[in-house]
Amino acid sequence: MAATDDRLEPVVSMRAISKSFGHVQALRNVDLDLYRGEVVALVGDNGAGKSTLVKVLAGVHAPDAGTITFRGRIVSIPSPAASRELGIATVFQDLALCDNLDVVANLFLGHELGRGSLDEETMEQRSWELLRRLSARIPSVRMPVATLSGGQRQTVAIARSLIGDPTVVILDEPTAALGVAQTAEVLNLIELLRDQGHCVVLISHNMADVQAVADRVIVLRLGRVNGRFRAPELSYEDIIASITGVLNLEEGTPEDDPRERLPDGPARPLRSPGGSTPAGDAEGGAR
Amino acid sequence: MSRERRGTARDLPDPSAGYTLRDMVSGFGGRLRDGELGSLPVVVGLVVIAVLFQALNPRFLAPGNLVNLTLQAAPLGVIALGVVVVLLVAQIDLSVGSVSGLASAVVGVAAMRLQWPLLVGIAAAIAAGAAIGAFYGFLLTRFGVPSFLITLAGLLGFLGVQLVLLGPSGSINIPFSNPLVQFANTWFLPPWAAYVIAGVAAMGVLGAGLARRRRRLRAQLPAEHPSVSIVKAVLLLGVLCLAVWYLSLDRGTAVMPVLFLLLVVAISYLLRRTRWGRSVFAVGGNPDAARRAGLPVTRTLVTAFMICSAFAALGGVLQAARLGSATTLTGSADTNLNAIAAAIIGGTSLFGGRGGAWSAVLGVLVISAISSGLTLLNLDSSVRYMVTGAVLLLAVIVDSLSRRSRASRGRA
Amino acid sequence: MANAPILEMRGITKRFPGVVALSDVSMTVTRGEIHAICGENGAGKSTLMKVLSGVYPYGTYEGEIIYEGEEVRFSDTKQSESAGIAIIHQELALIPQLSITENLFLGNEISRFGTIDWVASQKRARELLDLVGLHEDPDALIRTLGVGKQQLVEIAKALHKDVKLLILDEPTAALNEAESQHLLDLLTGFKASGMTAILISHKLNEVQRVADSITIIRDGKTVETLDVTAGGVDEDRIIRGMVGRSLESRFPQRTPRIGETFFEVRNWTVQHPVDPDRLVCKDESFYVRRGEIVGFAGLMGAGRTELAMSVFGRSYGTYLGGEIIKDGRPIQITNVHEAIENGMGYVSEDRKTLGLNLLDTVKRATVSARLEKISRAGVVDELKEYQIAEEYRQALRIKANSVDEGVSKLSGGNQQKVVLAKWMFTDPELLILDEPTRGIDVGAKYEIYNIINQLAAQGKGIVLISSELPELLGMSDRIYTIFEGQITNVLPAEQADPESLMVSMTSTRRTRQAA
Amino acid sequence: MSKFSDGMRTLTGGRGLSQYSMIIALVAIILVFEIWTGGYTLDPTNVINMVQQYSYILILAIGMVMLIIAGHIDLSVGSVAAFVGIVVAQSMAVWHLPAGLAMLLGLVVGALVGAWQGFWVAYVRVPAFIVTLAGQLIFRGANQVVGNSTAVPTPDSYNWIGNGFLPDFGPDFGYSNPTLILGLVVIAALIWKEVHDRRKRVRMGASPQPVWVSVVRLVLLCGITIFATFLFATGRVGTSFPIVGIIAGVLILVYSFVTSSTVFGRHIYAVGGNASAAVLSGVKSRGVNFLLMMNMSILAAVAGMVFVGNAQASGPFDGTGWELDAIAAVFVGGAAIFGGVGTVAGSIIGAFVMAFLANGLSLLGLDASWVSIIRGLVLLAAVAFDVYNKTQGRPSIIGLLLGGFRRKKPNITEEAIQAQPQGLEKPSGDQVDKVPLS
Repeated sequence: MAATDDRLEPVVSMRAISKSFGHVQALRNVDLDLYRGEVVALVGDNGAGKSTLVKVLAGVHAPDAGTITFRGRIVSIPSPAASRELGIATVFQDLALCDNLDVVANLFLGHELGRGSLDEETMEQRSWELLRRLSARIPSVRMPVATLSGGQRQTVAIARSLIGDPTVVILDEPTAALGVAQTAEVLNLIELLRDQGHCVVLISHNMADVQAVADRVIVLRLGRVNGRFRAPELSYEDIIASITGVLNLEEGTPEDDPRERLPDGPARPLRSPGGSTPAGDAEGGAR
Repeated sequence: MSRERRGTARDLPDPSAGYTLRDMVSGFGGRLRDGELGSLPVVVGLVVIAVLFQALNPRFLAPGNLVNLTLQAAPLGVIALGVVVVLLVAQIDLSVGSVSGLASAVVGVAAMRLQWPLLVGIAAAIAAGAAIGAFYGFLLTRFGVPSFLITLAGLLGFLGVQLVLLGPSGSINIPFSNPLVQFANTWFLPPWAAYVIAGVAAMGVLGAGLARRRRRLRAQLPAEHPSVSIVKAVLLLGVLCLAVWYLSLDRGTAVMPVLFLLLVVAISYLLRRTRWGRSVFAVGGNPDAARRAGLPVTRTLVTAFMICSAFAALGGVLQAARLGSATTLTGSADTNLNAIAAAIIGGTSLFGGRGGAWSAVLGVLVISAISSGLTLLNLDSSVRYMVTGAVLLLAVIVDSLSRRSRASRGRA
Repeated sequence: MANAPILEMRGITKRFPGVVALSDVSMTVTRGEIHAICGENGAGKSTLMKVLSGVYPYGTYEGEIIYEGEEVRFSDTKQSESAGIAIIHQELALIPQLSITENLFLGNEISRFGTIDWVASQKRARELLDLVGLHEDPDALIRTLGVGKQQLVEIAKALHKDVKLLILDEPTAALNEAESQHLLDLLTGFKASGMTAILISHKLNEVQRVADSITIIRDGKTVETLDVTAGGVDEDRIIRGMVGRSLESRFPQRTPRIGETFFEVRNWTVQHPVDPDRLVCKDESFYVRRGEIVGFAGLMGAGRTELAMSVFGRSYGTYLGGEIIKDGRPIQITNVHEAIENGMGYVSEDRKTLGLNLLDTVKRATVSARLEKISRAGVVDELKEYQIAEEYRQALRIKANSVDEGVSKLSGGNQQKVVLAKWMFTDPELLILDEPTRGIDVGAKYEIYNIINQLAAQGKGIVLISSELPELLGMSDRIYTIFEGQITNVLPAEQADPESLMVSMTSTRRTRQAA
Repeated sequence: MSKFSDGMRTLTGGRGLSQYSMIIALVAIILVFEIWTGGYTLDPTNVINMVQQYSYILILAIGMVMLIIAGHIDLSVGSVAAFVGIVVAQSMAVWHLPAGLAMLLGLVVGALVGAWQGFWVAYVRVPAFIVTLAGQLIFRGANQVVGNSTAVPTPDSYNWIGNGFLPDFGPDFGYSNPTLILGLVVIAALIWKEVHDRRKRVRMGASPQPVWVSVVRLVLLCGITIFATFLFATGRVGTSFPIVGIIAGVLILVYSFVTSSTVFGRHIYAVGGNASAAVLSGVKSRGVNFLLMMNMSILAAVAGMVFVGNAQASGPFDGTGWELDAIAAVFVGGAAIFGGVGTVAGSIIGAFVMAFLANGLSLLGLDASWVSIIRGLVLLAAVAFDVYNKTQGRPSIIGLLLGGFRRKKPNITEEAIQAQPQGLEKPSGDQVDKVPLS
């Protein structure tokens, strides 16, 4: 924790997280660090605990034990609202969009701008900016979401999560419902988010997607971390072996040492161009 | 009036092409091809109705009949406006008739028996309505009883209260000298005032359009060409002036329909331009998403029911004023169905989240035109019932089918 | 360990209306030992402890409890507490808004002249916390502590009451490993100072580590008491006692007798019900032979259920193309009714929303998919209904008081058996089982496996969709893998292993091609 | 009434409270009005009147409960009844159809109306309440069109179905002989059924209920029957058991049997209890919905015809508010607002509650306004009682008012799997299971 660069400091670090539902222990002693500007993929068999882990971060479940540190501060995340306030945005599989409303209304749902009467223009302008930033191909922000394709809807849901300019964006199976072209769209979007300095947590079943975008892969098995892989040395076979439990890489894998990440770190801009992310500025200022 | 609706921000056509008159027309055509018919069928239906009845009885489109029609439509329109709000949150209120009847009785009792000041009586009636709505909202949100059942019980219960208030005679006459009755029957705008109002409305549309254009340009968004606003305003002015002129051939423009239109504008503003309105649409469209987005779902539902019942009460007051009496028949029989039918015919979906305040205007015009036409043809209430019922069923079937086709095209 | 027993329970029988929860349970706990009680869920462990601690007062059970050499008859927990028996339940009985000190002495306040002596309380609290190794400010509020620490407070609370026999019900269920370790160390420490403890736990490794003896309860009866100190007791040994058989055979043995192909699906293509851009099944083909169990492996959302439901009378999505061939000739199945008539059955993964009408009774649910079989001219023969339901209840060992019991009152495993009974009653030739053992007890799982095997032995074709690879590997003869709506591979079970399946479950590449 | 026992032996288990409470409510209402009206409520003349006047509630409640079990509702029954009534009356007045043929025509018209509404509900999937709301208006209008908004009298040859009695015969004992015989038949049937049921249970190998239960039940039921028999047998000279009562009784028997013992009956409960599970079990839910809507309108036709017969004329305002009587009767009778639960027997008791209520209130001379308020409150109370019963933890009323009670659809999550109903064994996690795996 002695690092001075915020790239080397985890934004979120989860330590010894355990969670059980009745007699089922969904998570056992899970450690996880998340850094800015990276894509972390969580993979694992059905019931390995991926969703539970993410829900702990999203404030849906409270962990039974363990600590969550957010930017060096121990925090508790009792509710989804608290999670959002910290700067953790979650896009669940069902997207939770209101189909009858247009894109702008959906993006700002619950966070409308304007005092008294809504400031449609500013919202629309921000929507365009946001969508442009995500290179989204949406013909009009004034179309009801119902008329959009699956990929576009996914984009809107992801864009919505970015409204509060979160540090961590969690995507639960974002490509599960999409065709090939749309999947590519969403994967591009994920890389874009990373390049703009967000930390993206990706839950996916699709190893091709994971290999395409992930910087790190965390394998969960029966509620434990069963393997950690870094981008250059991602081996498909190893990941599979780790998912099925043949390989147990957890013991002996050094906890992600930021210094090891550094060599390939500068290759990517860790802040959005112009350093305009307020969160990043706040953190920089604090140091 | 229906033209203005197209200009609201929600329905703007593709901005990438810039907003010109041509885009507006072509965008409209595109929506038609997509099956998003909007209010077109209703407008066409209205024209068909007008032509049909005019052919059967030339008095139908006579100024005198149209003045009557505006007077007749206003109270029902106010009730339908409330129903629109409740439908938007994907609920229903089957008791608007009873509540309007109750309110008319309250006003009658307060003004005539208790000799309260008139405004206090009206306020009491509307407050009673709002309280009833709050009660419905409470039962719905706290206990999860389906709204159609609660309001079905309310339909019966408040009918009873109405009868109790009216007492054994079953009616309270409000003398013609009473300002309330005069308001509903003899208050007409002087022609100059009517033209001024038409002018103000057109200027309002123009001003709003230009202001929006200015704001959009400032926000570096594509904006309509000023010509669009100007054409819209001119068209509106033309239509309104024509209407005022035509009505002035008889008694002129009555105050009550103007009041109704003002309420529609107000509700339309609340629905389109405020957080509350946004949450109404969100709750009606996807309550789960609304809840997760942190919107006050319970509060939205309760306020929607309160508005509905309060408007039903106001509608009842106007009805009593128009008839000059509060009787057991006020708000009975078909008021309920007419109001619900008007809202759905006007294009508000029974399944929530789609529609708007202006649908109450369109719907109530259709319903009132039919009933007025049938009356002119000396067909009695029975046929009117059947036609209204059939029109309601038709509207709901169209609504159901379009929902299913939207669903099958992934636009649920 | 030649000490006299501190506790002896003899012939304890506890009945609930219609159920015997404990029948003739006996156990002996030696002074100064850690005595573990093991058993599956519902075996009666907690009931036994409730009898002991007076939650079920004397007179509501049969048998006798001998504690410290004399028979005791507790009529409430207060009495058992004053006798030195403390029970720490899974649900902690702490008040989150109060401080540690306040909780420790709740109901046993240290008072002088009628007022609470806070100084003495604080002092005693510190002693107690030291004893359990909890280094927290005694004024800290309970809700600020983690579950593990709350557990320790609970134990400290028991220690304050001068406890001789400490009963811990699943103390480590909610703890992480470090906390569990600490707790177990604490227990061993207490043992050294002469306290006796009864430990109820599912975690067999812990039990094995700290317990001196283990009593195993199964179906409300004591099976055996193992002496751990004598050696030779390992987890397998305990499990064998708990489930009544060895675990090598988690999947019952069966010799497949596979007949000819009788059911085949070709080029099956289905569109998502609301999103026309999406295909949930893309040109898929598979076949099933008589007497064969065919596994379908895929991660959640891969399209397993969608495939199964769309084949089963087009009950999911929009059918675009493909044909079903049964016994060599193509058949048209457009609704569920026709599917059932053509000898298909589908046990849904979602038994509560798709499998059962929870308002039904066992008997009504059992016959609900093929009422025609027991009715004449549209009239249901209730006598037959009863007999058939009773038959299935006994054959599948459905634990219900009678077939008139509501299915909503049954446990998950028994509900699943009712669903199975319902589909067995339709006498299908092809039975599709979608996650048949999800959320079900081990014992019940084994029974369901047995049923599946019996069905296969009768020559029925079984399609088994499961998320658990060991289950698929243990049960199936052949396994298809599905990824994103496509069948990516098919392997005979003996050639399949978790890795090869996982590869095909997460990508379209095929590791090995097999027939 | 022999299906009384069916009402007690609840179909669903666990809902016994509401099943018994409505019987208690019925008895309480009868007693209260008996006292208030100074003993007139149970006077033979009044009881006969009541049966003739309010039998429509019984008939409508039968169809309504089936619809509500399946998760629908019909708000048009009053208008449909009135429409059929006027068609029947006019057919006799204008075309001079014989009474029998007119009745047949009425049934056919009812079926057609039902098919019309059923089509929209079952095949276009428009919500039933809105289809029938439109129907309420349409058929009210149709009634007035056919009858020119006036009352049309009906001939005596027809009226006997509304106000006729079993013909008297045999020696005069001061009682009405056919009523006595009917009473005896009912008692014999009750005894036979009880014996038969016991025997059936024995054959099923199930433990029969203790003998005293059977005896007590028989004594109670026979007591009621004897009491009723004497009421009907001691009315004014020339009266005996009304024809209407026979019609209602036959319908009750038939539909109790249909709902409890036929494939179609099972399908109704399946569709209402869990529509998707029903479809996956091979139930053709659309067909069931269609038939139910049609059946409701046919029963409404019967109710309308009976009512016209009693009133001796069909008027333009017949049947207003009937739907509320029927719906209230069904909910008082223990049906659930979300479908899947309810019995014909229960609804009949609910219908008696509504009938005695209406009759009692009118005997007391309470005016229509209060009757309306009270009926609304009864409906609300019945619905509220059902919702209250449904809350899982059964919190107190106060807790319900203050606490955060939310209805949730069952969604299968990890927690939900864990929180399955507590039966003989708790559903396990796979704790044990996973030990050998890892």
